[in-house]
Amino acid sequence: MQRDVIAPLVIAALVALAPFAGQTDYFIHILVQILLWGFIYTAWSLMGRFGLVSLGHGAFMGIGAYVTVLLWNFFELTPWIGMPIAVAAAVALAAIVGWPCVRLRIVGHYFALVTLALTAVVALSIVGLRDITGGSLGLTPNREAAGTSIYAFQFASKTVFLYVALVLWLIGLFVWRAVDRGMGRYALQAISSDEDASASVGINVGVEKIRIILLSAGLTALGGAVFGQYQMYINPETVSGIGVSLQIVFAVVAGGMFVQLGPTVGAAFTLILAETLRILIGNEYHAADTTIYGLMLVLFIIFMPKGILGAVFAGLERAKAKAA
Amino acid sequence: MLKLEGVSAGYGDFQALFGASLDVQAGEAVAVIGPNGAGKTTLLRVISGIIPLREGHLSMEGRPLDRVPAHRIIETGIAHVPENRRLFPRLTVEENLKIGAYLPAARSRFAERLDFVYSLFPRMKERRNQLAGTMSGGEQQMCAIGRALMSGPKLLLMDEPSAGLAPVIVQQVFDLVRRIRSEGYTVLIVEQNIQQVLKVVDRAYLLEVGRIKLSGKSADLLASDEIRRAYIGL
Amino acid sequence: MLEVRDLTKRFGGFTAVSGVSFDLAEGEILGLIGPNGSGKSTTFNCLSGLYLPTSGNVRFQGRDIAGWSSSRVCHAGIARTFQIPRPFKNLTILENVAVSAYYGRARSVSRREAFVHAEEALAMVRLPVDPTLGIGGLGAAGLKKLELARALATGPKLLLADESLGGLDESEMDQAADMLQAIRRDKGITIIWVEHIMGVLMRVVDRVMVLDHGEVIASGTPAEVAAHPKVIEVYLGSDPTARQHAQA
Amino acid sequence: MDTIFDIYLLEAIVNGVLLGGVLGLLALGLNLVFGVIDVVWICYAELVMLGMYTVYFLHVVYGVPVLLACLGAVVVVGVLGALLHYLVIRPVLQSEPINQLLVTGGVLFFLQSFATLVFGIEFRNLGLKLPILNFGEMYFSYARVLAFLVALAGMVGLYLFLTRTFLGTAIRAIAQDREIMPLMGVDSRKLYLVTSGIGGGLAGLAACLLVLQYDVHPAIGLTFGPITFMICVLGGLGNMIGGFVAAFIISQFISIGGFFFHIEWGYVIAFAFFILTMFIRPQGLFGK
Amino acid sequence: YDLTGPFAGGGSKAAAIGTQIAIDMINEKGGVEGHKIIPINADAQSKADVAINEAERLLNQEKVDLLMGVYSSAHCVPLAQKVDAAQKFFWANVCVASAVFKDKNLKYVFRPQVHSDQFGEASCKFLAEVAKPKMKKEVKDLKVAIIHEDGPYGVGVAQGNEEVCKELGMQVVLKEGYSASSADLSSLVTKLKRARPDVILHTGYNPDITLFLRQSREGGLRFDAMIGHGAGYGQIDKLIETFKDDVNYFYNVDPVAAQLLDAKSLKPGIGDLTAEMIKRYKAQTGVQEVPPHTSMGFNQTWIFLSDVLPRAIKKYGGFDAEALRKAALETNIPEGGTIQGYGVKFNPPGHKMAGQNALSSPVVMQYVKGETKIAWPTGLRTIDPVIPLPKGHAYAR
Ligand SMILES: Nc1ncnc2c1ncn2[C@@H]1O[C@H](COP(=O)(O)OP(=O)(O)OP(=O)(O)O)[C@@H](O)[C@H]1O
Ligand SMILES: Nc1ncnc2c1ncn2[C@@H]1O[C@H](COP(=O)(O)OP(=O)(O)OP(=O)(O)O)[C@@H](O)[C@H]1O
Ligand SMILES: [Mg+2]
Ligand SMILES: [Mg+2]
Repeated sequence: MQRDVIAPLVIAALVALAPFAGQTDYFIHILVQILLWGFIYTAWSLMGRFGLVSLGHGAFMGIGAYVTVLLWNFFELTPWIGMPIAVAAAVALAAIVGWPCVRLRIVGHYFALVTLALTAVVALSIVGLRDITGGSLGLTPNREAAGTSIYAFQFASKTVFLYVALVLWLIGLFVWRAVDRGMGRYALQAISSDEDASASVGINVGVEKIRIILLSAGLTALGGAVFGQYQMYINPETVSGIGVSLQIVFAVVAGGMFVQLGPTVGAAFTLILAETLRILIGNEYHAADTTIYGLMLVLFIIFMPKGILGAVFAGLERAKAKAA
Repeated sequence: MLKLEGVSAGYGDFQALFGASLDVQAGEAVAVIGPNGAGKTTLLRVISGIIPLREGHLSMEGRPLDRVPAHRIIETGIAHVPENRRLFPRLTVEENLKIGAYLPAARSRFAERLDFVYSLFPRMKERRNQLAGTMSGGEQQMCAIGRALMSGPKLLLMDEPSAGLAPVIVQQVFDLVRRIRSEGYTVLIVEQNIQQVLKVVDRAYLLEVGRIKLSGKSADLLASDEIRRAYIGL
Repeated sequence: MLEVRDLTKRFGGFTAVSGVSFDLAEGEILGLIGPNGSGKSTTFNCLSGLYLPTSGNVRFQGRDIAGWSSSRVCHAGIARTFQIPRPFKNLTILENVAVSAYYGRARSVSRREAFVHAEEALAMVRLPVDPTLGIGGLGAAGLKKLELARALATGPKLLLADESLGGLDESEMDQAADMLQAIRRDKGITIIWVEHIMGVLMRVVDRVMVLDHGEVIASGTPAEVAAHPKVIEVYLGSDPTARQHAQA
Repeated sequence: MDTIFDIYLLEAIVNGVLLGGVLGLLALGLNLVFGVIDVVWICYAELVMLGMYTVYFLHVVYGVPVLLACLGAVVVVGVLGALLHYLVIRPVLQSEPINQLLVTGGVLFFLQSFATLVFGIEFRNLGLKLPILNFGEMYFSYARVLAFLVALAGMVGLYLFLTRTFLGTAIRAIAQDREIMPLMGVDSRKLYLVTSGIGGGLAGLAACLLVLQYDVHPAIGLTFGPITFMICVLGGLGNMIGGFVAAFIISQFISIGGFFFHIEWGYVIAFAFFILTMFIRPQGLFGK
Repeated sequence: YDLTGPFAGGGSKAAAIGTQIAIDMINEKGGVEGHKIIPINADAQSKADVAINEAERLLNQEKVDLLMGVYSSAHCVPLAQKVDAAQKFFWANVCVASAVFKDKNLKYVFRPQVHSDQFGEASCKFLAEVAKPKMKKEVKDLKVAIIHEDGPYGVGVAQGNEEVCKELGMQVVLKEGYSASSADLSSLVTKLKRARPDVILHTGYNPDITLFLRQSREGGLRFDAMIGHGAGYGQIDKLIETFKDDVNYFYNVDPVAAQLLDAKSLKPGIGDLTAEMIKRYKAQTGVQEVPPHTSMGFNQTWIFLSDVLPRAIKKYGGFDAEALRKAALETNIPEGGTIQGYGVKFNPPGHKMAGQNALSSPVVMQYVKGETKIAWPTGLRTIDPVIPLPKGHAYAR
């Protein structure tokens, strides 16, 4: 077995043991958050690492979360069906916006900004449709029974969610691995370097690109849906919106988007950093924590452009080369 | 006028020049020839300071250039016509020429120099308001040379002015080089088109894998069997 | 195998290719020459599907391929190189070629077969097959070879080679000319070759076609074309080598 | 559709034009920087915010006359722009474009929090009362008219600077080929610094006009940031005249859209229009 | 509370200070039944996800016994559910959205504070009372426009406005929301001019109110009365600083700032409490005007610490969620028993607003030359309301 199988499994096993190690709910809560965000970040990086820098993932995540909850609240449709529908909706949106982008060669800054506008449209629409979405007040899934119901995908216990998140996270990593091992990865790298040249050697640029975009959007929507079920509350700001889109990209860059565990490391790093800074100083000196956070992001990008894990691997490689 | 002594340079881990020495006298035309990847472009880039000197010395009219930053080299009278012309495609011809006169010393004589370049290349005057990127290869080469002349240089460095051009245009370009010479400029030219360039210059150096292999009068080189076999393909 | 009729390409008001027609027989090497900006690369771009022709027909082995996408044209058996090399910067040399072999062939191949084809193509253009080599180490000549290898790996029947030699030195040019001849000889690939270096071109091609302002102004054997007054006026000038070679 | 109605619609249109002036001015500096350095300053609106604070503090706290305070803000933000380039952009110039985009995003976070830390969260304003302009039934904001005129002047001034002077021509040239600038005797580092300074100065100028109409608070950048980007892209990134025209188009969408529907739908229409435009003209309305 | 971000300046910080003052005062007196109150502060940064993370941390990591505070209704809603589901105790101090409780049947969440439906109600009832005598208009001829920021707070209040005003027979000629971070409200102003309302009912935060008032003045909008509803309008000193006389005679609906009430109308001792709070707030912040949010933070905290908590400890033997819940349900403070005037009695389980104080109410205040007077309910009046705006006023017709 290879490194990209073993490492995730080992981590997964350790995480799975956490509840038995007598950890507090808060600790579990942070773990769940890391895993869920890690999954979403991984989904983003599937396309992000091929130069498809999307700032539209806030939209996909928002649709995943909102469609699931709305179907449940208005039609009592179980999330087990609602989530696939939500994912389908996000994929459809990704196709509607993605296909013209692909056809018309909207790349680079322009792609980032078009998708940013998409996020803005979705977030503003959620606010605008306040009669059904609750506007910026947000939305709470109707609670079923005492808070735990498999049918409603609601679990009062965080431990259950920990395992749900863990499975999701592993799925994300294995999708990554599958993409990484196929020829598709070379095709996408070729495309990111030169679309015309790629087409001239027979790569169907449109299909390859749209495929990865849809995959990434769909997984992101799934992550958003589960996130909504876990938080039992969604609002345009936390699951959609420009802030979320930027947060995704930042975390991924911090962790390293070109290595399998990079996005997860990014999730862990940014979450833990934000929590620690806030707890240590933020509650004393207001805004000092976010100031430091912003500063660290800047320093990171300047001095570790490949992200934490990317830098670590590069360092190891160099050490190996020296030893040899 | 220009003197290089034991110059080494390279890119990152890669070394492209190994102790090359060469000199150009005022009023001379000198060519540097050699196969692909020999380091000819690198040599010109070292002279105009775009890439740093690793070893050796470089001087212009006795003034050492070893530590002079790239953008100040032009003040010493060296102008560089880069490989592939490198015009600013979305500026007009005249604006390209204007940039050539960016130096404070040149700005004050802008109008005068512009007239000179236009008299040298009337075609440029015709096309003064055309975007540089839309002109033909030969016209672009004229513009690039004109741009270099705008700074009022003493020495002109030219990197493969004929590359990628149609045969008629290639001839035009070599005619240009002759004209520049006859205007009294000192020229250091890098060319792949050995047969033709040797007819224009006084002397030439042969560069191979970053080292000067041979040098001599162009007529002698043209007659040399070794050169003919290896580089002219006859 | 290729019939082009009245091929026209306009950019806004500017006509880059205007009513170009020609036929190409299997196994032929056709030289395409003309002044800068005369529409040679644009013709290639129309044939290879990069540009949508404004009008005209292109029949390749009986099928009308005008308006097909690049990748489809490639699968049909037409490969091309780019005048200015456009390598995939983030892939190794081998991967550059393997990705073409995997995606470019008419019949789908396995991952392993793709790498085998790739190594073959690299050997043919005399580039190293070391899988760890990046493209950073390739000079101008190396990049041109990579272009050629990438095109060959797609298993084409027709190769469109755009100015493979510009900026190369004599010996490299000779090598490249030999390579093109070998490609035709060993693989039976038909070739259209765009080149400004008359010396080499005239020696290799069977037939030459000359474009000026997007129109065909002459066509025939190298000797005929080299003697054509219009061609001399707009293109060859007094280039001695061209005529020497054409006559040889 | 009685006549009164038309007057209100007309007023909405004119208000849109005036808003366009404000947005156009905002887009100007951003476009300049992008056009030349090829880096999008995501934190541009935050520079504007700092400019607004500068005017506020100079005028209200230190009693400097408004005009002088504005001049101060232009200078201060200009210096900040140059600093931003020197400290943050220059180190990442060679790395991937996404990193350049993000690094300024990090600066956005930083500036916003930093402003909170230093200035507190209170809303502040100059407390100036500007005269009211009205033509019959129609009323217009003095500050807006002023902003519109200044934006127009800024646009023309910048255009003349870029086309008439050696420095301006060099600035346009460096955008097209960074590498060979030394061959022209141009110190590209210095040129970048100057451009960033001018970009910052324009942000400062925009700040002066905004502070006449809006309260300053650390999060004010969010109000203008996204819309400014859309405008720049719509006009073709780096195309200053395009950006200026796009500002008027977008502001009409906002103004008229908001007039007929709820205000946020004005924005939704504007953003949707933006996406559609990208599909029809990916290079922006006025690109290339 | 939100100590940073946009909400911080909107009154959240003031409320946090009020809360702290109450806790300090109790602790100085020796705490509650021998227990010192140790507050652990958390900053929600005006972001819902941060609020949720902090709540998780406080409950599970810091192991606090109960959660108190929360300014933004957008945070209150999810937190109330989270905490309730975890069977922990939550005492909501400032957030007002009715949605926190409506049909949620929460068991462990209590709020002595008014809720947003009541804001909307108050302004309409006030108008209905003054229409005939003051404005010389039948109620059914009165044209009102409702505008609001589109956050949970604004939306909640506006809904209340619309429902009640319509019920009372007024004409609602325009109802529209906008984002608090809008760059331009001039098209809203134009629409208002076209709709020609007599009265504007406005709910907003600080930056948008400033922008709106400024653009209204520049846009030539005129009306008879402007009634604000808390939030930005609660911070009158800010508005005065900006607009000077232009905001004279504006109204604000809010739970009353304790210092404005006539101490004589309250239970003995309560007035002194208010005075102490004011003294400390001024000392801490150096600000002269004490916003109503401070009173909210203080009052709710005080009620809990002086009434509910002692009972829970004495009668139910501790301060676990169950004991607190039972103690809270027995709360019965008559009108005049708190510094904000209202009494406290919580709706019982099963009620559609279970956990909400049934006796709370806001008041309508009018700003006259920099002073705040009470205009409604008539019983608490400290001024005869001035309506319509007098001639010569910047917005007068
Ligand atoms: N930017 C660069 N980075 C790394 N290596 C480079 C770079 N530019 C050139 N080289 C390498 O340096 C060597 C010399 O290059 P140079 O361009 O000077 O050759 P040249 O003689 O001008 O060749 P040509 O005739 O192809 O123009 C070549 O091997 C080339 O691959
Ligand atoms: N995408 C395009 N848009 C507008 N004009 C174009 C485009 N592509 C090519 N042209 C123009 O079409 C004309 C023909 O160009 P083309 O590249 O085919 O010339 P060429 O014969 O290959 O020249 P060269 O020998 O220099 O390679 C030129 O004038 C060129 O500027
Ligand atoms: Mg070279
Ligand atoms: Mg060509």
